[in-house]
Amino acid sequence: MGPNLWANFGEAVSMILFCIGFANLLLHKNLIKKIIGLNIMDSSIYLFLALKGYIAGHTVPIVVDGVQSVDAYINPIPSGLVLTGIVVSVSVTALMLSLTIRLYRRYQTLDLDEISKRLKKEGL
Amino acid sequence: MTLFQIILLIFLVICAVSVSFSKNLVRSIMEFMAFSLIMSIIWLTLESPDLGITEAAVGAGVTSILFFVTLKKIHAIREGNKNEEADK
Amino acid sequence: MTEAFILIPVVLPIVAGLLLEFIRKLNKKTMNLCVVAVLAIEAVLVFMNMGKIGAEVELFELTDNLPIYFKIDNLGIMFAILMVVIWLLAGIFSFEYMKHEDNERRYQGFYLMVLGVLIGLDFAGNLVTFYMFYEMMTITAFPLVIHTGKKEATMAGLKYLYYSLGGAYFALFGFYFVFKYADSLTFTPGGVGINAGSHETLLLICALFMIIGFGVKAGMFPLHAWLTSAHPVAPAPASAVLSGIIVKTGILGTIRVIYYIFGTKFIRGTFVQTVWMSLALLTVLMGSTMAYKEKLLKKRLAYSTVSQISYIMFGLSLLNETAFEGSLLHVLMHGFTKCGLFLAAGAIIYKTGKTKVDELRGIGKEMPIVIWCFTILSITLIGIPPTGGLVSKWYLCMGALKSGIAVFDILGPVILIVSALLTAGYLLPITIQGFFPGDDYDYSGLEHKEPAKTMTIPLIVLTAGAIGVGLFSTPIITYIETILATF
Amino acid sequence: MKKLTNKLLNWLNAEDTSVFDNAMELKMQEPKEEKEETVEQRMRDRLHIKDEVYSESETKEVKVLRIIYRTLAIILCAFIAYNLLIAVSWLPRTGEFDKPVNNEVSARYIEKGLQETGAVNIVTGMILDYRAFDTFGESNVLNIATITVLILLRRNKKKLPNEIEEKENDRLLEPKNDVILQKAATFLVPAIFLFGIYVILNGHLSPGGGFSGGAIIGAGLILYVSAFGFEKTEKFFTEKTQKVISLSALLFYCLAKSYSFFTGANELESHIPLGKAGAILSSGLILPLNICVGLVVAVTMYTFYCMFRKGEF
Amino acid sequence: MDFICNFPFFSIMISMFSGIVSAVLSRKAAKWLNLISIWVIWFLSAVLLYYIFGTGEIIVYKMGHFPAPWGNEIRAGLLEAGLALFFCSIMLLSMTGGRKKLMGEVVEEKHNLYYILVDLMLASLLALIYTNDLFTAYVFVEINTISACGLIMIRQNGRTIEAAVRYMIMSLLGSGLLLMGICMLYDITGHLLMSNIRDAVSSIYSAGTYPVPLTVTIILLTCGLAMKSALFPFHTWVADAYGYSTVSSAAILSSLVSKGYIILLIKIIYRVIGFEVYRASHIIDVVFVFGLAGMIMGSISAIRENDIRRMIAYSSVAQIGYIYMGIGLGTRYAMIASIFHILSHAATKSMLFIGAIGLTDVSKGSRHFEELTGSGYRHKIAGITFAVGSLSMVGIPLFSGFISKLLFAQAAVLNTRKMLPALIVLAISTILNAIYFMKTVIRIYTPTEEEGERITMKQEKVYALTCICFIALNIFIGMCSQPIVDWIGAGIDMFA
Repeated sequence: MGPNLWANFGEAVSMILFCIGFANLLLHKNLIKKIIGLNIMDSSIYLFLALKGYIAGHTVPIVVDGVQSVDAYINPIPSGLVLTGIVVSVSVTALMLSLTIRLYRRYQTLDLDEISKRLKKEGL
Repeated sequence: MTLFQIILLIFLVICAVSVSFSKNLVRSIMEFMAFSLIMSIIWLTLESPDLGITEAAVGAGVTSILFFVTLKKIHAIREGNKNEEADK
Repeated sequence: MTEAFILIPVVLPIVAGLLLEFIRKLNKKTMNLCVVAVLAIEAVLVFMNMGKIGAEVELFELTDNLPIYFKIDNLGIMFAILMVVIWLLAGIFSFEYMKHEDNERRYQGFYLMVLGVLIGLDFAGNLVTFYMFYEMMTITAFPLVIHTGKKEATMAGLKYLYYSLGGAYFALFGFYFVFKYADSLTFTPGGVGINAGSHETLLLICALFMIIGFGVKAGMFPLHAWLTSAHPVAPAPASAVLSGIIVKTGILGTIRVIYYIFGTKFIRGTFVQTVWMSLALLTVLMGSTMAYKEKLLKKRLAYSTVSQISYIMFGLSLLNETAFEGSLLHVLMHGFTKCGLFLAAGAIIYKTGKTKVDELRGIGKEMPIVIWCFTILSITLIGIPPTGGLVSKWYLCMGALKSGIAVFDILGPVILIVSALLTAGYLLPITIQGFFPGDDYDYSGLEHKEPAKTMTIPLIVLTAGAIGVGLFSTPIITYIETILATF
Repeated sequence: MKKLTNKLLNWLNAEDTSVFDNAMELKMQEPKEEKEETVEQRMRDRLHIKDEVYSESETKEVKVLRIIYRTLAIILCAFIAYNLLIAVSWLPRTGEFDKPVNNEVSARYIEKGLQETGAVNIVTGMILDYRAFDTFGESNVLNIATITVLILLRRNKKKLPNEIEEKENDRLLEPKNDVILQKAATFLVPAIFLFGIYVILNGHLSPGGGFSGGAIIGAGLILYVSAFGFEKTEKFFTEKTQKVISLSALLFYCLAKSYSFFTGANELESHIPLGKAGAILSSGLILPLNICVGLVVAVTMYTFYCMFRKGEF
Repeated sequence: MDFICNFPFFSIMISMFSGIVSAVLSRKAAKWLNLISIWVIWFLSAVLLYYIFGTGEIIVYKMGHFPAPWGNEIRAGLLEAGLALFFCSIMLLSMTGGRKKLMGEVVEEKHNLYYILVDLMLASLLALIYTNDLFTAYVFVEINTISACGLIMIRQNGRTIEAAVRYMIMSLLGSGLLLMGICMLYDITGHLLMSNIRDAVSSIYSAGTYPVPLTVTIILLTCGLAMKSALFPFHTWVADAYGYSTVSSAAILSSLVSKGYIILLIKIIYRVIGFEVYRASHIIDVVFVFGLAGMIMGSISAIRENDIRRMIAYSSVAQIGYIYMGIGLGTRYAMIASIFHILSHAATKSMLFIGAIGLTDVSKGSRHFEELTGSGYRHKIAGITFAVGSLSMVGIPLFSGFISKLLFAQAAVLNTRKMLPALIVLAISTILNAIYFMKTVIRIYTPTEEEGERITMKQEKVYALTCICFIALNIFIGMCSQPIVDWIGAGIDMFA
């Protein structure tokens, strides 16, 4: 373990969240849980990014009364990236949810194993 | 990193874990909403209110609504209430 | 660009075959005429190419320093002539025979295509071109094998395909290494320089792989099983050329690799030679014994092919001049003989429908010409003087004795002789039973079943050729010595 | 404590939402919602599947496969977590200024951003002017997500829809006159709209911007619908509306951005006034682009909701 | 700056524009718009390629008024332009080949949506090829993923929905890892532009600061892209997705989408991490091993299939394994072989899908081998197409597959440490290929007495034309491989 673990507490938490989401996505049989895990994963990455941009003692990157110096504002880039990322994740979530609805209409269940079993049985 | 932020982060972890533990889908989605709200607060404390507003509007707002509609579509909500009654 | 003319014999049959595949309205007679015309022209062209020895042409480059490159040399022209002659005869035979098979058009088309590919195989000037035509031959010969479309035919065809492709990949595997360590892949007599450096063993293993790989086509021991199931199911003319010619391409490949790429010096005295020799001898013995036990006529002939081809393999594996002459002589001899034998078998099946050996009692009374030819060819194959078989086997034994390799110089001739006896054992009884069915045989049921001229004439010509190879073996030997002189 | 460990074990084996014990989302619809024989058919299927899963023949391999999969997955997650934590522990310290992240790039955004883009909110200026290509791609992500949702949930009018889709349509439940909700909505919806419009219009001056504002307006629409029912909205919001709005917004976005990319790359001078910094009508293309994004997002959110609810506008 | 330098930007914008507009068009109009835009992009890329050959210098195009590290930037070298040209042609052929099927399989009022998906897919592929900015790459990877999902489930039966779900889950995991890698890289270098990142990474690498995060980043990027491009352990969705979606989707997915991710990975290796640094990290051996495993396992599961399209899908898993094996060999020559194999496999696999659909049409629409018997006679051109594709896959000379296998073998021989496993697995997997493809071809050409409906070339002119173009393309790649290899080499040199 390196020296900065405690200083990077936030990043560490975001990594743990990332892995929780990953495990949800891998382990749960229920699609809704999978999707929630996906969302958790994404927002943990965004948390990581936002922490990267944060500088203690600096303020929001909105120019107030003409002060334009680097040591007044935090780094604006990660915020922009996160804004883009949130859009992507909400679109993906909507897509996954609609897929879920269709799947349920077709098979009356959300368990992929059972669905593949039924497919094997129907043989189509 | 202030104590406040640390507490919020711990809340975040708790929410995430309880999402994956809770049996009831409605409950887990509630917890996910809480997760998003805490996340937006954290972003506010991280001096990036853009993200805070966006996350509050999207993560806690629209996404959760979509989740609930989906739950209704897959007949989980009614059953879930029944289960809770059964638990009582 | 006159050099490019040497490619005409390669292109012509392929084009003709493709046309034949796609032209629908063409009645049998005209089709047969076209086929025989193409074959004749082909023969003439190939003979003309004899004058052009040393002509070379490079088409295009696959990747850098891998050109598609043709060159005519003595060896190639010799194989080409053998192939084209036998192809012509078997083609003529097939006109009559194929009447009781359906979709002739497909058969004849692929028949022509295979010939073109084979000529390309003979004229190939470097390893990659050779490999290309080798694969193409495997693919194009496939329809001939499964022509009848019966289940066992398809199964045998699959077996043939998998074995051949597998063997080709064995060869390819070695080819990759050779491509790295050899100076060039052009066939140069006596071998291109191989700067193995510290990877001597690796390259020897590659050589063994390539021998085994090409040995698959030649039905050498570990991977011979396809031959005895694929040859019998094909229609008789096809099986004649399959076992008279196409197995020879394996021989050609082995010669090209060992004598023209690696060079005999590289192999001599290594474990590769030993393994090769022992495999060949094993195959000789096994093939003849299996043939001796076999009851089906065509299958018996196929097994005998296995053993006879391994004579050639053994001769090549000895790596000295005499054995080499013997092998090439045996190539010619076996080509004529085995093709003739299969044609005779085909004639018998065509007229009487008998496939088992035991049913052939008294057959000689019914179709004397065929059986006489059969007899002469059998004698040639066995090697009873004064036929060609004796000469080639004699050279092989001399080579073996000269080679002075421990054990094998004695073991080889012994096994050859034993297998010759076995050959007599499995071929002569057919004749004997055919002519002397025994006293209890009633001659009443006999009727004259002599097949049509188009079937007998090729048979007779082949028999004459087989005898001729024996009688005029000296000029052939001198020709082969010109090949040897280039090493 | 023991309960907790049990829960952990359950979670690891993911038995909490197993197929066959009380997992509510796997119950079937009430029989009254569909024909009898289909129910029986499905019951039979379900029993059959149960046998398949838990019959002695299959149990072993299925279970073994599951266990292998789970263990592999857990090992993977643990591995990733471990590596990531180690990596984090080596990363530069949070909240400090001298990090590779704070380099000339962000410096220029902060120092020249106002002059070059005219946006007071540096983030907006960055995402809509400096790195506009990403944002263009992002709005296309929204667009294509809408397309896929339409493909999935849109009921095609040509062939008559099957009974499940019929029952799924929530318009059957209307009208539901929930007085409290409607009273609250009458106060809330205008406020929400106003707030959203404010956020959009001030995107370049204050926190927020097209995306958040659009999301807020979309939420307001959704609230309106759930209060007053669909037939109110169908008066002013139809498929045509969605198509026209999103098409025009995206098209304007595409063309405007292509114009500025082209002029920028070919060193031409783009005749777009930046205006006076801090005013509403300033910062060149950013304001219209914000409006476009807001429209697209609002329409998209509402479209998602409609599609989910009833499969049509 | 020449006007031609605008062409990469034009081609991206044209496809996006047509994607946006198609939403309101009718079916026919959308189809024509799609066709025209692909053609236009094809010509633009061709001109661009010619121009770059002429000048021999890289086109760097800044998107907006601000130079590179501040604004976005796209960058076109030889390799990029050629790949764009190639992808356009494959896309065109797949669309024309599968259009007739599309009519039957997709609801009529959703056709224009399909064309929107295809347009945006092309746009994202082009952007992935051209972009010089990691975050832009991420955004377009997401567009690519979503549109691929749409392509899978545009034909709606249970199978495709389930396949789409599986695909989405797997590729979302992948993009999560990818994004995390990008963020970490951004944190330790402070840049998002590929060139700057590479300078920063090389200085970091030489200075020895942040060794651990760098390695983890490389692992994350590679794993993410490998997951998305269906490398062996992550290939569970492939069979259903390729096997049951409509045929042009299957062709596009198998030949372009996964290849787009691999192209991105190669770009990252060369332009972001730097080839030397990447080779120094041991992830490359892992990639090699997984590639070998994929080569074997894919072929084995393909042999077990008795459904022709699923078989083809599994074989593409094996081919992806080849490509990763080439990347894992870690030499410039092996990289050339991999890129060549990307081309040849893209050509061959789409060809196989198109041929297979023709065959299943004449066998009562069933894709099982029993029904397919003798279909090669009932539908001549499709049979020939499938046979040529199979021969190319098996690695018969004159076809493209042989050349790529040859290049792989040469590359493997040049690498002494990994030579033996690579060659042995290459041989084994080639033989396995031969087994299942030859089995299929023989099944197709086994004559049957039962008479199915016959389809001649005149009935389906467009389809026949497509098949002929495919065959010509394949043989062209197989015979004139030398210039292609030179071009790839030059393009790779332009990368650095």
